[in-house]
Amino acid sequence: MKKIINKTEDIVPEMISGLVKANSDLVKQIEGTTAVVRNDSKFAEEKQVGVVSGGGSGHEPLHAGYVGDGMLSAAVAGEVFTSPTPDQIYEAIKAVDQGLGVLLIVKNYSGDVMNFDMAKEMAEADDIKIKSIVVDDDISVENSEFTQGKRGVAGTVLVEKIVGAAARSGMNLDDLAALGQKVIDSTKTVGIALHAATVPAVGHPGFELGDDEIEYGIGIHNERGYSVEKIQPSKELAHELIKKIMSEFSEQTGHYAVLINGMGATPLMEQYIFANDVLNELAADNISVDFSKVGNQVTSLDMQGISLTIMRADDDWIKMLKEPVTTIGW
Amino acid sequence: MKKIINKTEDIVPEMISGLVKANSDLVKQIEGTTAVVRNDSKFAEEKQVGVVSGGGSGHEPLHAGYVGDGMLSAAVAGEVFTSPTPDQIYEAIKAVDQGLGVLLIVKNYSGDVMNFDMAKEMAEADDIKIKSIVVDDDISVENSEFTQGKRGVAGTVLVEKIVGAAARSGMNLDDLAALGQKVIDSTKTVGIALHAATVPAVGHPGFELGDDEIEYGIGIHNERGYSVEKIQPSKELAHELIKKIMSEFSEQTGHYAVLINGMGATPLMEQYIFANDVLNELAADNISVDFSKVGNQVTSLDMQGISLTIMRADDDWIKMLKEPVTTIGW
Amino acid sequence: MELNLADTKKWIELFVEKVEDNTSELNELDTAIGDGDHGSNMARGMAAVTDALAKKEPSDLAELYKTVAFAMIQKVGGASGPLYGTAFLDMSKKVKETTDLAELVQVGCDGLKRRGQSDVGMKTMIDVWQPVAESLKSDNFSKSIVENALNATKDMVATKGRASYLEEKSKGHLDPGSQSSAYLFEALLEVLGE
Amino acid sequence: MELNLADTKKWIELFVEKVEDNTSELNELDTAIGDGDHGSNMARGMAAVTDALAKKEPSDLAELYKTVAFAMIQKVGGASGPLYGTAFLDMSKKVKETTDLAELVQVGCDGLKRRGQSDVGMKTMIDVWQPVAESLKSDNFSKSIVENALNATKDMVATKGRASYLEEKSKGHLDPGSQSSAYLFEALLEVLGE
Ligand SMILES: Nc1ncnc2c1ncn2[C@@H]1O[C@H](COP(=O)(O)OP(=O)(O)O)[C@@H](O)[C@H]1O
Ligand SMILES: Nc1ncnc2c1ncn2[C@@H]1O[C@H](COP(=O)(O)OP(=O)(O)O)[C@@H](O)[C@H]1O
Ligand SMILES: [Mg+2]
Ligand SMILES: [Mg+2]
Ligand SMILES: [Mg+2]
Ligand SMILES: [Mg+2]
Repeated sequence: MKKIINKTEDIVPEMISGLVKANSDLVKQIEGTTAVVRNDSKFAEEKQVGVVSGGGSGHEPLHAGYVGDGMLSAAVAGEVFTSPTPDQIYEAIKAVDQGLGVLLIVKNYSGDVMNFDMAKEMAEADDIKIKSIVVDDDISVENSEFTQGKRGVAGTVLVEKIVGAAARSGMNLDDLAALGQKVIDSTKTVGIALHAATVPAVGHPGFELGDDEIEYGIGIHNERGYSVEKIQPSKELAHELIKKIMSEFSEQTGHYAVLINGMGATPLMEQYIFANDVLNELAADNISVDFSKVGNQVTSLDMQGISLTIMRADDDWIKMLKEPVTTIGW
Repeated sequence: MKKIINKTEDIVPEMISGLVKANSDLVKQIEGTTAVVRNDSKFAEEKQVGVVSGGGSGHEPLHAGYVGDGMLSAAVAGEVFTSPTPDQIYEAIKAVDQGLGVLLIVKNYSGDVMNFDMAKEMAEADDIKIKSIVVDDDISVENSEFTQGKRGVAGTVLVEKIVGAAARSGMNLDDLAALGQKVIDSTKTVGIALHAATVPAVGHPGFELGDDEIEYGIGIHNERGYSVEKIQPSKELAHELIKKIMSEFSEQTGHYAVLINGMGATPLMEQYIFANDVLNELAADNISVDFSKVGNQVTSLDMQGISLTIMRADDDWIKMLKEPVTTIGW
Repeated sequence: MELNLADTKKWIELFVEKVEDNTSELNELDTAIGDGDHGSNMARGMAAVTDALAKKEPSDLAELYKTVAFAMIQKVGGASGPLYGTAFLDMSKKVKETTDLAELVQVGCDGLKRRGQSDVGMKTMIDVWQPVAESLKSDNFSKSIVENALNATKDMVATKGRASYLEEKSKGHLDPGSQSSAYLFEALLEVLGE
Repeated sequence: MELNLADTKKWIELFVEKVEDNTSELNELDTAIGDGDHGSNMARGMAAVTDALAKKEPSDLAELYKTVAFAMIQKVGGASGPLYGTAFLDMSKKVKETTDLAELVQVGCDGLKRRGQSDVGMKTMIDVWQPVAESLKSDNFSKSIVENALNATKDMVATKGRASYLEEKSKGHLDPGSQSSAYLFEALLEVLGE
């Protein structure tokens, strides 16, 4: 394992410190935590419902890279692939509450759900109005009441963008939570890996794939997927993922937003080629794509791979997706 | 070699097509070429000197990702690691000339210099006012009159940003070329690789490094550097690169801009850790950093590595670096 | 069965030792069916527990359990932080009423179930805690109880936690949280055996 | 020495063949001291030459050379596109005056020097073109002239082109552009030999 780091245990604090130093006009660190909060002048001036997200590190620019006017109010970074602790989340909640309440955007992992729940309980004890929504857009995992359910992956960034835009426009906490849930229900993602990520503390890739193999349906923490296959041309990969996702929508009419997401070590060149194939196939199927974005948004350390997210979007969601924001990573 | 591509020979046209489809509000493709030109409404409305750059592909988001209001007017993409041809550059020049002339920003490689020169000759035959500046910020290569000179690497994006801002503000062609040259002379970069890039047509990495080795001074096309060493903690890497760069500046006073650039397969996490070490050391040395940026700006396919660029900047350059732009990649 | 303050502290210290000696083993187990960090998570928690105990010597059992709970809640994160944290927090409350180990472990286990929205048979640490609690009640707590409980997780299909994404493929691997809990109860056995 | 239209076309066709047969060899040479694309670049150019010649049969030598030049300029890019393009473009102009091969190759070589701002001894294709031009003048053009010129690039330190960044380390490798130029002149020898 070769990585540009110092000590393994210093990875997250040093990363957050670097991010904040390089972007001090946009964000600042909440003292004693690895959470960052908006530092732009509008933050203090214009009241809104606070929007807080967070989770394990290793998915940068998610979440700290999406803190800014029109997106997140604060983001909490846990250890690599590990949910942050309740007290850190609690500090972020207190730092952004302006009396109008706070919405938590949580990715659906046991750890995240439990830690955010505990933080919520702490904030409620302070009489802070607080709600949470749980993103579970990864359709490669079957859902069922009796299990953990689907994972939260790349679609999270679209949820953060739309909820952030609505919060800026003055939407109240209850409506915001309802909107967020509706967005989540309309957002589906599947990812593929060409090469697994190496967790620094582990020192070797989470799983091995052959020289010509890819894995369909992987998660953003090296969670294994639903099948290992020979690599196909980009066109075929696009076709497979589109088919898998579109079959989950009950209707195929309306407007769509598309996110092509690099997993960390996949060059933009390949992402654009894949985007070309995705957008060509959707156009051929008469599916109207009104918003699309390509890039490393929700990564998995140095995983080589890509994910496709498709959202069936309301008209105003498209508008909200297109609104400018002042973040590092959008 | 596993890559998300179709046919090797279709890489560049498909990439450009994907980029343009996903960002049609910002850029459009120049017919019959793999060049892109601004497509925002301000482009037609407000006259300015055209700014055109380009070069081999594989460095995305450079250059097409920097086309937009306040940065490049057009960008020309050659084959992977291969300068574009004169006729493509010529088409881009014609597409952006609004009568005030066109400045070409060329990276210092034989191929780029020759092809842009031929395009310039073609444009001059059309009576288009045209100048070019050649970026050579990579100080890992010794300069000498009798050789090719230094390479153009990550600093190029800072040149494009400042020149683009000045062009938007109405600066004339001669002043723009002089400004660009001054910026180039004040910009120094050194890069390191942990793992070489794999050119798709070649199919294996350009060079091999041991499991604990890095190479100092590599170029963005797998050009070998000045020494192979055991990997060090990020702090030591930062120290080595800062020392190397700062010794090139005759004065160490004034304002500085810093770019920490990921080579393609290096996670943002590592880039921020490195940024933290760089900014800490510069602060300890009382070097005033007034602008900093971290991310994959000038990549080398799937190379694992990082580069550090330091620019000794005029006050108004810092302002120009901070101005908002409407590009895909800045 | 009961433990006094000094022995309970010994229990926790032995637990810390075992986790620290087996950090990479726990990471490996979690790499197979999770995200590879259970050892690092627990080691971070154990360091925090050690720090906290060094900073202030707990004056009673409630304070000792609470110190462990807070260290886990504040320093671990992930799934195991709130789980172990909740279990020990609930035990610190219960110990004000009773020092019976069977009751304490059952209360801790109930805390896991509440926090994790989970139950036995889901291939989680509950599959070690519940059998241990029962064996304490029926006075046959032993090394083989712990080992069997741990080994039984191997053939389970996970329905909670990260391993649940693997569905059928989660079979054939020990649950990492059950392994760290097995260390906890092996440490307890060592203290009781003295 | 001279070549008529048919033989010149044969010359170009043989050149195309050699480059296409050795594309990956050229890429490998360029991987060692450049950026690994000289074979792909030249192959792209050769495909364009073939296309252009298939589309329109050149009616005279000037048109033939010009067709090759334009194909290289428009389809290759990199360093080799403008270099070969300029050489053949200058030859297409010169051939209106003289069909003497020695003069034509010298004019092409001068075009390389002008376009590349370079000269002999810099470890570029000029180091093959110039000796070949001279041997044509003194009537001792042969396979060994081409081979020796090519092999001489091995010990040179590059001062132009990408290999120049390697400074001393560029020693010990053949220059890729000299290898493709060697194919060009080997093709010429084969046509002359018939
Ligand atoms: N919902 C849950 N209920 C009970 N135990 C759980 C639950 N989710 C996870 N666990 C336990 O936590 C362990 C994983 O802990 P750890 O790896 O530290 O956290 P994470 O999964 O967040 O990386 C699992 O092996 C399992 O024993
Ligand atoms: N300035 C120059 N003058 C003459 N020949 C040059 C010059 N620069 C490069 N070359 C030739 O071009 C060859 C490289 O061509 P190619 O790999 O196709 O282009 P690039 O270097 O742009 O990738 C070199 O091997 C050398 O022979
Ligand atoms: Mg984890
Ligand atoms: Mg090239
Ligand atoms: Mg884990
Ligand atoms: Mg080359």
